[in-house]
Amino acid sequence: MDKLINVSPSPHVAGDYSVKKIMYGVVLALLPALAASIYYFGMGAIVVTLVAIASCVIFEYLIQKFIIKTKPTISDGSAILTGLLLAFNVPSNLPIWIIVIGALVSIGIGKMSFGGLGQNPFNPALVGRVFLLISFPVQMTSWPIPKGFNTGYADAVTGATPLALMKEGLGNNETVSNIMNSIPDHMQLFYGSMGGSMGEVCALALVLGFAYMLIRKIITWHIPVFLVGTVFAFTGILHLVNPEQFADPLFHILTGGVLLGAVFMATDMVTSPMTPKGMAVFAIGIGVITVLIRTFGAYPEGISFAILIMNACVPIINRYMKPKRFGEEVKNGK
Amino acid sequence: MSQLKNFTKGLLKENPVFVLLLGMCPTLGVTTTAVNGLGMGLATTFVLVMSNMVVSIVKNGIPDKVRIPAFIVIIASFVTVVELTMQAYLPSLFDSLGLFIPLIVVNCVVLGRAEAFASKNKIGASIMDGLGMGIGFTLALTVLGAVRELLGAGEIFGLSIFDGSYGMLVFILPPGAFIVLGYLILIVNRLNKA
Amino acid sequence: MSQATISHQGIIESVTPENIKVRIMNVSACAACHVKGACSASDTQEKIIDALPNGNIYKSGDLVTLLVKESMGFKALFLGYLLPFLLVVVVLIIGTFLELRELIAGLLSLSILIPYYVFLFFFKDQIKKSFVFEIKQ
Amino acid sequence: MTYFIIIITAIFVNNIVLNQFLGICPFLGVSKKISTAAGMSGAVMFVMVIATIVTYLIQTSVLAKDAIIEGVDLSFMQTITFILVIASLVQLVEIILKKVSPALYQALGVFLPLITTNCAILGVAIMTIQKDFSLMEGVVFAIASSIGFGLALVLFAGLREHMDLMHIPKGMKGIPIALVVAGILAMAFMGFSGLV
Amino acid sequence: MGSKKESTFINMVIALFIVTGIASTTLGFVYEFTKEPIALAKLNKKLDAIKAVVPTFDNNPDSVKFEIPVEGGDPVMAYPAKLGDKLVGTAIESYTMKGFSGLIKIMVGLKPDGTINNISVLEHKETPGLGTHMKDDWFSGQFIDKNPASFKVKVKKDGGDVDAITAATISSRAYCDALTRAYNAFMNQPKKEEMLLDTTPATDSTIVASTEGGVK
Amino acid sequence: MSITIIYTIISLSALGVTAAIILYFVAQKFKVVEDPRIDQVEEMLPGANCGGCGFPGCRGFADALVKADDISNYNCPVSDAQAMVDIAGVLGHEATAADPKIAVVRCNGTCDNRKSVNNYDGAKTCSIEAALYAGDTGCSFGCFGHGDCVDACTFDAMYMDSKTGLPVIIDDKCVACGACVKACPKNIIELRNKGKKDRRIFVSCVNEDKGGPAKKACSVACIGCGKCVKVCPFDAITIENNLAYIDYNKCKLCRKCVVECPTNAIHELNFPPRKPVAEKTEAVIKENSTENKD
Amino acid sequence: MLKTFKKGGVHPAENKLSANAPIVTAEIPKTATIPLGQHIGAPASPIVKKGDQVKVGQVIAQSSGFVSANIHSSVSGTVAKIDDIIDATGFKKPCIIITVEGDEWLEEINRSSDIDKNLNHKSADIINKVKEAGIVGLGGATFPSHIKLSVPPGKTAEVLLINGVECEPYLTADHRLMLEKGEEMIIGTKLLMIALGVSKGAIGIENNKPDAIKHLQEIVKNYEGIEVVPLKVKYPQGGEKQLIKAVINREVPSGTLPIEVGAVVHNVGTAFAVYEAVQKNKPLLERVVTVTGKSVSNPSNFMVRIGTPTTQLIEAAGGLPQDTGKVVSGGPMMGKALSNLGVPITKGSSGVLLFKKDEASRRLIQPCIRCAKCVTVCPMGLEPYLLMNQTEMQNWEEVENNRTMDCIECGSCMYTCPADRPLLDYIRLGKSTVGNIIRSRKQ
Ligand SMILES: Cc1cc2nc3c(=O)[nH]c(=O)nc-3n(C[C@H](O)[C@H](O)[C@H](O)COP(=O)(O)O)c2cc1C
Ligand SMILES: Cc1cc2nc3c(=O)[nH]c(=O)nc-3n(C[C@H](O)[C@H](O)[C@H](O)COP(=O)(O)O)c2cc1C
Ligand SMILES: Cc1cc2nc3c(=O)[nH]c(=O)nc-3n(C[C@H](O)[C@H](O)[C@H](O)COP(=O)(O)O)c2cc1C
Ligand SMILES: Cc1cc2nc3c(=O)[nH]c(=O)nc-3n(C[C@H](O)[C@H](O)[C@H](O)CO)c2cc1C
Ligand code: SF4
Ligand code: SF4
Ligand code: SF4
Ligand code: SF4
Ligand code: FES
Repeated sequence: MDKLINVSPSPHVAGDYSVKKIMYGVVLALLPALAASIYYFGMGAIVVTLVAIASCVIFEYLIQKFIIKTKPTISDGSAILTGLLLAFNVPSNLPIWIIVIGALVSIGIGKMSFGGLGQNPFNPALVGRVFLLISFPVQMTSWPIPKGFNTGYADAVTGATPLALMKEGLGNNETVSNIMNSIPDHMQLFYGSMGGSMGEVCALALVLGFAYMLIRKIITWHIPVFLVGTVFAFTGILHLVNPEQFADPLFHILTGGVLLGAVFMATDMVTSPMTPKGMAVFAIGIGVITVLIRTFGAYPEGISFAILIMNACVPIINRYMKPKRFGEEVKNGK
Repeated sequence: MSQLKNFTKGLLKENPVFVLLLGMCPTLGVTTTAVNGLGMGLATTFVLVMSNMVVSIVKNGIPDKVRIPAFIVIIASFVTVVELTMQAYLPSLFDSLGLFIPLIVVNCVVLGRAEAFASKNKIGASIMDGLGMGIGFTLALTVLGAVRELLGAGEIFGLSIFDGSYGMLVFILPPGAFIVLGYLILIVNRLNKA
Repeated sequence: MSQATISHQGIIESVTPENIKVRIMNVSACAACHVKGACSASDTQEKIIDALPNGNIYKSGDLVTLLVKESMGFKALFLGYLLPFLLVVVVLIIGTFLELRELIAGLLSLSILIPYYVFLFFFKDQIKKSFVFEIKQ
Repeated sequence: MTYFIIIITAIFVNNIVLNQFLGICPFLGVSKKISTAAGMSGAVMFVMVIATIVTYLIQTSVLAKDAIIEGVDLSFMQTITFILVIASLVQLVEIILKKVSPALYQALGVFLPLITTNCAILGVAIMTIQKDFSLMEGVVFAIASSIGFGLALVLFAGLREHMDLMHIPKGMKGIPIALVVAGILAMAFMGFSGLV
Repeated sequence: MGSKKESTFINMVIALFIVTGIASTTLGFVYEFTKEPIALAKLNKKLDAIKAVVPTFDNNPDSVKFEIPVEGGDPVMAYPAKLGDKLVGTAIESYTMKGFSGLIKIMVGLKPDGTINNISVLEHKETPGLGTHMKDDWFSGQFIDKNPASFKVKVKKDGGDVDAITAATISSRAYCDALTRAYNAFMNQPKKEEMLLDTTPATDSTIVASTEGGVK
Repeated sequence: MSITIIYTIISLSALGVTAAIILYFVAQKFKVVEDPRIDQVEEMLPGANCGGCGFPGCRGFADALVKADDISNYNCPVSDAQAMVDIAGVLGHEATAADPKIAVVRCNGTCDNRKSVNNYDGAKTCSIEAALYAGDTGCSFGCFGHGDCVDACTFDAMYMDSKTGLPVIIDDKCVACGACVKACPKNIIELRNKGKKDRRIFVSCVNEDKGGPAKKACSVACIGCGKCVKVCPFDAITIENNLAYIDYNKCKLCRKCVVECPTNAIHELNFPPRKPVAEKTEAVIKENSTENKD
Repeated sequence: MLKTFKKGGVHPAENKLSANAPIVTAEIPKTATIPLGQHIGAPASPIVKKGDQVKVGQVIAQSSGFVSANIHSSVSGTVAKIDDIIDATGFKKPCIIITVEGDEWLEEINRSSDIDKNLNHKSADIINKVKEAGIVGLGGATFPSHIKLSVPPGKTAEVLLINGVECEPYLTADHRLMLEKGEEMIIGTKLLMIALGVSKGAIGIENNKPDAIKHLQEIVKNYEGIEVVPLKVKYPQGGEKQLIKAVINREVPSGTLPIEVGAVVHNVGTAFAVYEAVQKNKPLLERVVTVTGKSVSNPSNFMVRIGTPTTQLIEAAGGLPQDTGKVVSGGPMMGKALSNLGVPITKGSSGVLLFKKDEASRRLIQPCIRCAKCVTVCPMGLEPYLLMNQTEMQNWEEVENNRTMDCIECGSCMYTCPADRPLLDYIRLGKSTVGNIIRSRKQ
């Protein structure tokens, strides 16, 4: 033997999960939605996506290299994912400089300030998104109207999202059924033919991504199912109480970011609870806050805020929702 | 400690906001613009200097047990003086500082200096200390206000630096206060170490 | 199994066969502050805590850690602050319902604290029994 | 319904810590344990309510214009009076507690940091007057504010506990990261705006 | 350090008594001293707002202000402005709760026939960069010299004549709401006729110091 | 005087008196007999509020010191020993001027001196390796080189020398808090007298194996030969478990043992270079300089 | 549905390369190095001196405490020396070194291979025999078996579980033993049942050994009260608490022993050793050891005398491959890596596992991404990521409150972690520190 043998404590074998595989798995799961948004928003979608990913990766590299002086780890794919999800959360005609600011906030404030991958309590992409939403409300709320194979970028025709139409209409004391007339029908919503953030429009693509991640065991079903279920139940109840004041539950699920949030953002493992019980609490919390903001608050959409708020609750949830210990509760059939 | 040192230590090394982390509420609350920060800082400086001065004059006449309430009375009086004066002569600044003027009373910079320094030192030193701390506080608030104003609206002291539509509103809103202060403290810590 | 506990540092003041008196420094919420020295001293109080003697290994002047069960802390909180708080609010609500003048209703609600504290006073031995402090080195 | 609006506003929309910037010192300084933070909020609730009632009564029956004598307006003495009253009140509660139940007093001493007069308590008392609340509204406002305070404190204590196990970059440790977290939290809470 | 006073009961009472005594005396005097400037400042603020929206006048509108009840809401305050004994305009302090963040208060200057002279925003909590544009000249300018009788005070989206602020339709709408409230109040005011006929000579324009702020 | 002023004075004075009365009772009940010496002692402490002493802040520590009967167990890591002596003086305790101490690393098993025999691949901390394995060299006593001690030092007074794989103490920064001593699972670091002019002599080895295996594992191990014991004129050296130990209280820094040691296991620090006697000595001096560069 | 434990578990690649290799008796070594501490508890104290002649089966070191076991010579020859020898972990431990001369056995040992089915023994006699024979648990823990057989007062044993799970990848020692010495093993089980005074016995076997299950099911037809229970293939099915949960659906409360729920668990090897001790008077001096690895040319199962150097076994299995990067004593999940290959086989060695260079290194540690996979797979319901973090921060109180002491060190968490965090390394550190704290508190 020429080289020395290794010694290490057990175990001596490792499974084949790796951070990289998980991250790129999610990227893969996001591809259908990316395809859909390129279909609907054309050039804009491509530009926004590329800028967001590139700036996230570059900022991560620069910060790690020059500011906190650790070994850059951009190859683990999490910065790419953050960039991609940030892009998915903004309109496809957002000026490039705003996207770059968003990426800087996501990575610089949302992630690297806490020490990088795995240390951040808040979802970085959403930190960036909410930051932009609050800072540049005009640009962040003018949505290009989707049309198949769009090629324009900055000059896209803008319109409102179904949720904004709903909010505004209700604000004007119109009835839901009235407003619904000016909104695409549910099937169109399912395919994604509506105004909105780049990645959130096509429900079909998001569901495909969800299925893929489930099969690859990247995520568990708890958060998406509980979240969507809560939104459905809550809006359903409101709808039953007064169908002219509150839109139907399916409308709420298919529009806005509920699906994107439920499948890809609330499930970010770094910022979500560790046990199924905790995940349920977390997801229900998000659902409730989302509906509250949508139906009673000033913003037409609330899922980003809701996820961030529940992110803040995760440590507490983790603390009080422990897994069931072996031998904890002994009801042995003696 | 020399007089000068009493004065300068408050500026950076013992900056009440960035280093000692005192008086955070007004720091965060009023610094939407550099002018507000400056105004609040000066108001606080006035109270700080005056109360330091008075405290160091009367310190021997006051029994230990009632030291704190007596100091509070002294400080609160000066705060009220500031409050009334500002209301009379700078009404618009008074409006934008709002609640935080009366809250100077509980600002631990003030009570802290009275208690920790003025009650043990001579008048001259106490005034210098108060002035140093006050100016340090003012400096911090002004810087914070300026940064927020610049990032949020593209202005400093109301002078336009770049087109306001490029400003990031969040920095004028509450979240921006926390975030900017966080990073400013980081930077000052690094400077102080270097 | 061990339960969540709260620990607090203290110094042994005196040791008698029945109990150990531990002196703790109760600092204010700003305790984490860098320069609490620069803040006034009025908000640091010394409190003498009676702890259970377990063994004779302690002598006065030792630095020890006081342990309190978390649940006990919350119980104390309830008796010390929350219950009187509730009483005050309830009386105030009743007063408002009876359409008393604000001044009367307000004074009434504050004065409920007097019987409450009298009540506490009469039960102080009972309460004492349910608060046990342990110490460890 | 106004009570409802006061409550929602004070807890979520204009959270006393995250939006009004009151009580930042205990927010940043209070212990890293969730339980202590929760306990602290309970205690603050009591003090805040009592302080609000007392200062309200003093304001309306002594300081307000024409309260004691026609034509005399002592409201400029608000600041000085309130701070003195609140400071004494906090002390008074302590003495009474010590007198009537030493054990309780001791347990609280181990469990909680001291409660001091801080911006939050004085601020709420002053705001109650400024907003022209009735006594009942003021009390509801004080309760809601202290719940908002507690909410921020507990969330924050949780995040602190969490971050204590993380490898925060050297310079960011402690206050800077706490402020950044508070900022993000404040950003998230902005989602509640208009929620009334 | 010199010798401190002992903390005896008497000493403490005396010390605090003296401290508070001196403090209160000082305060009392400062208060007396600043009382008038404060009142003046408050008044000026109001007068400035009034001045900004009505044509030149020489009376003290604050001393002749009156409330106009509004259906289903708090009354609005009207400040008649006169030049000589002629009513040149009325400043109406109006409000709306429909802003993006609730309350918006504006001062509307109406000429005696109801034409809008000018508008200024007194108080609001709208989002900076969005709703705040309602203070911009281009926005308020579009109302000047319009008479709501013919100019539909509604945003174009709702079928009116008003250009809304980009991405702040809500604020624009609220603005119109407050304006409409002022106009309606003015037109329906019980004292309207009387006011137009009022010929009592205006008090000279020196400001009466004892005037309290009046409107909250 | 206007009526407002009169009422101002009346009400505020009333308030002041009430506050005084309340406070009087508070004072009665709490009886915080603030020993004036607390202030004095606090003044003498550095005010870093680092908690290194185990008390909440310097004032807490000052308080504890004042109340303690015997302060010899209390130590402020930040201030120098003289401060503690001064404090003892203020408090009327015996002023035992403890000699200033400093940490020393008693292992010289550099990569060259001590060859690896296997390759440790577990978590890179000394305490974990210590719990499982003897280490990746033949010496089961020596330093693992993962730097637990460096992590424990809150004064930035240590760093890992990447060439030797051993921790190095920066003399100027070390305050002898002992954190590193506690952190090292191998008990390699010792707090020793700082010595006159910072000069120190110590056995830089903790290997308790017999001479043969020890020497085989590490070329600079103490082999327990006893030559130093014989040569020491002050009886400062003892051998236990095949390992020499120099009592720093007895050692007079004569440097005789340093030359005598056949394996160069005895280190001298901060001495002026010797007149060149033998090449071996040179090696020692070279080591000194590496040891000292900070 | 196959029986299994419910919570957690992983399924590493099985790699049972030597499953079809019959047990071969290994050569007797030239010198045998017999450590004095081969079991949990106090090392035995030697009763021979340098130069003494010893025979196979002779006691050479005596149990030195309550938790301790006798040690017998596994060879005949002269005691060369009693010295400290570097053990698997690099520390020096006392050993008796015997230079082998011939193969001379003590007379009272019955070396015939006839199966002795006599079950006419008293409980106390069996326990005594087990104690005399120095039998320790051969499942890995090497806990002296006679202690496990003496049910503490106040407790009653209801069922004996025989652990034939062999859930560790690669290892096949128990598997082969069940196939080749099935009947003896069952008789050993019966003897253990008598010793414990229980009427029920169950043998748990993972479903990946269908031949062994079938074989034993045939045999137990003749033995009343013993059942063979096939179990789902899931690591760590063989963990004591998991086995009990799987077979009789009882959870051993935290911090207690299996007897709390009326169960006693022994390994199949132990049962076989008991058979030999009671029926044949043969103390524990040899055991089955699997030598395997992907690069090993002949993965084999050997019957090995205790004290045989590991190198000798590796030679017998085809020699040490060039690219060996790591040698593990035991299985890949729980085994100990050897720091030198000269160490002897002891009572606890169940296998020698050779890893190639490319399998031997751990991957780069990455930050925890809080994926909760470790939480999901932990069979004890712990939160490994948290235990690691808190251990790292030396927050011992929390480490204890989060029940670090419950960890069975199965390694599932670390196996599954996508960030390759050294979870178990830290948890072990936490366990030992907290263990010390708890002990010092009790005093
Ligand atoms: C109104 C008020 C506000 C205070 N705010 C702070 C504060 O923000 N930070 C702080 O450290 N101390 C503050 N203090 C002082 C503390 O309550 C307390 O006196 C101090 O922390 C004790 O420090 P010590 O350890 O030097 O005795 C404040 C005191 C008062 C009366
Ligand atoms: C951060 C933020 C702040 C906003 N502030 C205001 C505001 O102050 N006034 C307003 O009318 N709309 C505001 N909005 C926009 C409304 O929610 C809504 O999108 C808008 O009124 C749509 O109207 P439009 O037809 O003018 O685009 C804000 C939106 C965001 C995201
Ligand atoms: C994670 C884990 C896995 C285990 N796997 C096995 C196994 O596969 N086979 C086995 O016999 N013992 C296994 N054991 C050991 C058993 O828990 C138990 O100690 C043994 O079966 C008791 O029998 P013994 O005393 O005869 O060795 C395992 C232990 C642990 C902690
Ligand atoms: C299922 C899944 C969802 C993720 N969602 C997000 C996300 O919403 N936003 C984000 O910035 N990163 C996301 N990431 C990437 C990564 O976890 C994130 O960058 C970390 O929070 C950085 O520490 C996700 C990763 C996974 C595996
Ligand atoms: S940890 Fe060691 S090196 Fe650092 S200061 Fe303390 S004694 Fe010196
Ligand atoms: S001296 Fe001790 S703690 Fe430091 S690196 Fe060496 S073994 Fe580790
Ligand atoms: S499996 Fe690894 S990455 Fe996932 S939570 Fe556990 S320690 Fe963290
Ligand atoms: S924590 Fe312990 S019991 Fe749980 S999976 Fe990890 S090693 Fe196994
Ligand atoms: S004894 Fe080691 S060198 Fe002298």
